[in-house]
Amino acid sequence: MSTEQTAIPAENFFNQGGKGIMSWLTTTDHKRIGLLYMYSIAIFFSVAVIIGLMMRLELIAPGKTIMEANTYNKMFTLHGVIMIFLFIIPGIPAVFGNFFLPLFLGADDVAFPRLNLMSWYLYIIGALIALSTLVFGEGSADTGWTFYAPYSVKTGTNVSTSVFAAFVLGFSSILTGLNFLTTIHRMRAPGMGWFDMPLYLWSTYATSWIQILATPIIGITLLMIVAERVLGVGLFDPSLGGDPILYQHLFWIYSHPAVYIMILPAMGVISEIIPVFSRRRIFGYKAIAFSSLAIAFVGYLVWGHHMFTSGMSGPARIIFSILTFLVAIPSAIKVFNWLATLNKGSIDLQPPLLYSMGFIFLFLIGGLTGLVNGALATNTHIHDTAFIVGHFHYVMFGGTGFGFFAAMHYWFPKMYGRMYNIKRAKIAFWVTFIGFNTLYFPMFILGLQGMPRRYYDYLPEFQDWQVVSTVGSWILVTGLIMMFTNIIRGARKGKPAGDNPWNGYTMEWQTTSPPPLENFHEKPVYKEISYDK
Amino acid sequence: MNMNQTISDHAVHRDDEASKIGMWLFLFTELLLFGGLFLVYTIYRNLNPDAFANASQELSVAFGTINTVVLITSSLTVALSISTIKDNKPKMAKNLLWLTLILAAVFMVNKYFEWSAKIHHGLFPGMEHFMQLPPGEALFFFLYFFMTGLHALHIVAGSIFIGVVIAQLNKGKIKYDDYILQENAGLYWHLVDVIWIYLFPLFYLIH
Amino acid sequence: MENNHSHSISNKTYIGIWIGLLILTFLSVEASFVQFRAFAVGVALFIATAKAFIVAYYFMHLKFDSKIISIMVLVTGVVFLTFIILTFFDYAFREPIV
Amino acid sequence: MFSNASSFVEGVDFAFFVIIGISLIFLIGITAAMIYFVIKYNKKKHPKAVPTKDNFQLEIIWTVIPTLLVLGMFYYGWVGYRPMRIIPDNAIPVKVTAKMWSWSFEYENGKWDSLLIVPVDKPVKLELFSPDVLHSLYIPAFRIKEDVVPGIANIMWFEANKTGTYNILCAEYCGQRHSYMLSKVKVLPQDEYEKWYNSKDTLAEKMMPGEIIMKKQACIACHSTDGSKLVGPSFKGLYGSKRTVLVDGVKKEIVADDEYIKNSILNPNSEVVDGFPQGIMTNYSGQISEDEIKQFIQYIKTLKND
Repeated sequence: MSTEQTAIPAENFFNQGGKGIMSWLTTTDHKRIGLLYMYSIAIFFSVAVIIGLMMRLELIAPGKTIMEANTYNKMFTLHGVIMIFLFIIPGIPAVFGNFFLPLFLGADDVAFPRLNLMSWYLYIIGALIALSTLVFGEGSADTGWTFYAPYSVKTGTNVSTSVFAAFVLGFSSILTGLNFLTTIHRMRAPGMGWFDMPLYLWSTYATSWIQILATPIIGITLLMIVAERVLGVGLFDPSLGGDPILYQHLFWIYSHPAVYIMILPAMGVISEIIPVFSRRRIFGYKAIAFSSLAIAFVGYLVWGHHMFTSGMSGPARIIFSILTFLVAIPSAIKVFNWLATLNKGSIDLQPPLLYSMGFIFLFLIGGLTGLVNGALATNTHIHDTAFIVGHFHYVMFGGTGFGFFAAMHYWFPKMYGRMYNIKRAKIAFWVTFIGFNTLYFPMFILGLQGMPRRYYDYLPEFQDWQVVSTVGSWILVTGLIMMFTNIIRGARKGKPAGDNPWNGYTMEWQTTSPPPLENFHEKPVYKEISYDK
Repeated sequence: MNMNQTISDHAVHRDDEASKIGMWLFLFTELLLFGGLFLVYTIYRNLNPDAFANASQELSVAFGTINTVVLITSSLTVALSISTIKDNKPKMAKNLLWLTLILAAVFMVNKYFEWSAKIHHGLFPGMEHFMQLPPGEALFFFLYFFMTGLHALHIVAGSIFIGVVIAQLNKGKIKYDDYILQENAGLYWHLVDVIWIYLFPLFYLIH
Repeated sequence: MENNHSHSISNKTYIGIWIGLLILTFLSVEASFVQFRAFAVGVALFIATAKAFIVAYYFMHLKFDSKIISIMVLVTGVVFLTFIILTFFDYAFREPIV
Repeated sequence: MFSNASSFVEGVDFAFFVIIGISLIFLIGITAAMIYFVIKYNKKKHPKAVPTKDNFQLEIIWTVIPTLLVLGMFYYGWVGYRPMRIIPDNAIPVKVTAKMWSWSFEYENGKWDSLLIVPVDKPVKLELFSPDVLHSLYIPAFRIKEDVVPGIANIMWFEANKTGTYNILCAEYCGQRHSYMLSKVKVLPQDEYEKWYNSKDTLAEKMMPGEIIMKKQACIACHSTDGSKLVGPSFKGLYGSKRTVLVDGVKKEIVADDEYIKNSILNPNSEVVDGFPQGIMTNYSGQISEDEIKQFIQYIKTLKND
């Protein structure tokens, strides 16, 4: 395979299938839909980052700094809703899943291309509904992204609209999952068995099952909240004999597995990147594949650990605590196998690998602090404190976010046929990495000291670490800006990258960069991967 | 390979098995959508057993039974229509689907009378009588309206789906060797039936 | 292309299944008038599940479709049951409110 | 840095150290190995990778060892937690009312305070009650937290073993002034506690009955008495003033008389003053008697504009 290429091949999906905005908005090409997702996600991500930055600035000193409590409460709700429903959940699957799933399989598209476009439209409609609360009605919801009853039923803000947005976004997520599952079942290249699939597909497969089986529960729960608000009486209302804790059960039955919707694809990405940059086959392929399925399944069984202090019964607390600890094991297995793959490889520390190692480190911190949350005694203390916020951001941003960045740097040359500036990518990584830790690590300490989460104001004794954290947010944003400008510049002016700049093994590297509309010039047949390149 | 060829490839691309898997996956999400409600029902019934038993006396078993029979029969006509299209009898298949739609209409009319009787008694959430009900019974009626209402919406959706199939049969686009759309409409209709099979005893029969 | 019409149930069988479903329905209604007390829920759900199984197995062609779909149905069922069982670990053991 | 003052602290902190200790070993070990591999097997020094050979035994080992470790963590977590669920029979019962956005504590002899005052080395049982939304009673120094759920009688207990004053915070988000829903727990020596407990309510002597009602019912969490605007309108100068209210979305001019104030307490969302949020105030019907409302209005009348 030639890596020295001086021009972008003319036959690529940017040129084929029409030009102009309409050709993009009506496309059924999975690659274009993947990019549509990427551009829209980038916009929403930036909005949520700015909101986060403002929240951090508010917390630099006790008392009012730049906004009122009301505004702050709306901001952390919106930050959560956007980041979770508009960035992390669709993030890796909708962008890289869409773009690469058929390429991995040697297929020309996903199983239902039109449905795929419809998912994107649902995503956009949901996003617009969510953002419309900023402009219309009584202001955006101030409930936190968890929408806990009965506050979410009582507050005067525009909860119904936000909740309905989440419902629509849930549908988008379900349809994407449905599409991917069918594609994986039916469209593998001739000769590709289940255990020949790249590990990314295993993680997508597991993720899609969670999307299918868990998302409807949140859908119906949110509909119940809307019904409560519309009819003025409710299912979770104690005066009718209802139970507010049942809402939490329903919410977390979805939202805990949703955490695995967010992290599993990132794990899949890492499982692709590490072998390529160590020049050897992944260690323990089956162990990693099965651990994805195990995470998906055990992930259904642990939601109660969000409710250890809610008034849930004693036996339930104990059972959920044990189950929670079990879910740590498949994640550990993955980490060990990645490590064993690096061992005795021939390692080339390119940006994708750097981000992957950043992922492993940050995910480890996130995962290991998760053990603190899982144990009953310690959970009682740190539940609903800044510790949880720290843990969650280490897993979701340090994990999924860095996984997303790793994927972006790894597949960028395939998507655009060009290369970004490698040196700048590395510098951006270090700035982001340092900023990240400065921002989120203090939250662990704050939480242990007893600083509750979702506090607009705090006691003066917490200020020192709050200041450190706020400074971290500025460093982090600097790093992100460096990263994205480098990527954008690469997409527009980067040097042609060639078909296979990293010497990747999987099928997507066997076609030209960017790929042609039909993905492969000849219908590919799966051959056993050789690692002797 | 040029572009035209690709596009025609796309057009020819047909995989009935994939459509069917896709449909089933969609049915799973529908099942779990109702699953959430069944979970709520189960928990609240468990917390308020007597109130639920009392409240369910208010519902008419006769109405429920008639509707169950109607829906099961409509499932039969859908299933029969699929086997007739396989035998290349599109006209017969179409008539059976029309029969299904008529049965769906009967179900809805029945439902209408049942609901209006309940609303007449002020049992709809938020109405005066509803607010005076003992706590558990209010929950029962909230769930009754919510779940049967959602189910009725699914009947409407399923009817539209069947309507589309009838139109495609008219155009000759569904044939003895290409009837996956009809099969999927059938799957959806049966699912609506299965959900009712559970709703019926839970609301009408368990006192 | 898949060959989907190798298996056809005869119309007679379908009608037999339909009659079976009707019988189960009436059985369920009858049972509700007998005072089973604690078993009432169990009996009703048992009959309903039998009916649902018949509908899925014959009307929805699980009997003839590829095994993978049946496996998927099973997985979905197991996941849903897990939700219910685990939630009950809370409600069944709540200390009585004083 | 981390204050500690209850009998639970030891068990909780021990579980914490066990978990964090094991975690640190893994974190440092894995990170070090990762960096070591990247340096040692860098492609410059190690141009040819050794082909991967799966090792089933290794997979089993690194499945079993973490399993044992996490089960150990669960065990210590449970051991540290168990005493929190076993409430001694002789615990002093205190009824806690959490309302948007204040705490109140009521003792067996009817004594009432917005601070939690407890004796040292004696078990105290908190019966949690909320009339509106979820709150969570959190005392970091005691390592305890339990949600206050409307409609559900949650209970928690503790035994403070050091005198002093410690923070009480609301840990479950409850709306606009969530971060101001703070209080203190005062741990007193036994004799001082008894003296306080048996003393006459000094507050009651100084205050009008209506003022006590106002404090008890947590009105002051949202309504000031000095004219400043919190979540709701201030009580100062309220009585007899003209106000614009929204009735079913229609603006209406009314005078704040006895009838209006009573209606605002029992039916808070029917006449909301223009410019204030709808649906925030708790409905007090059933929580306050006719007489109390009268006393309360008496008190409001005294809050005149200067």
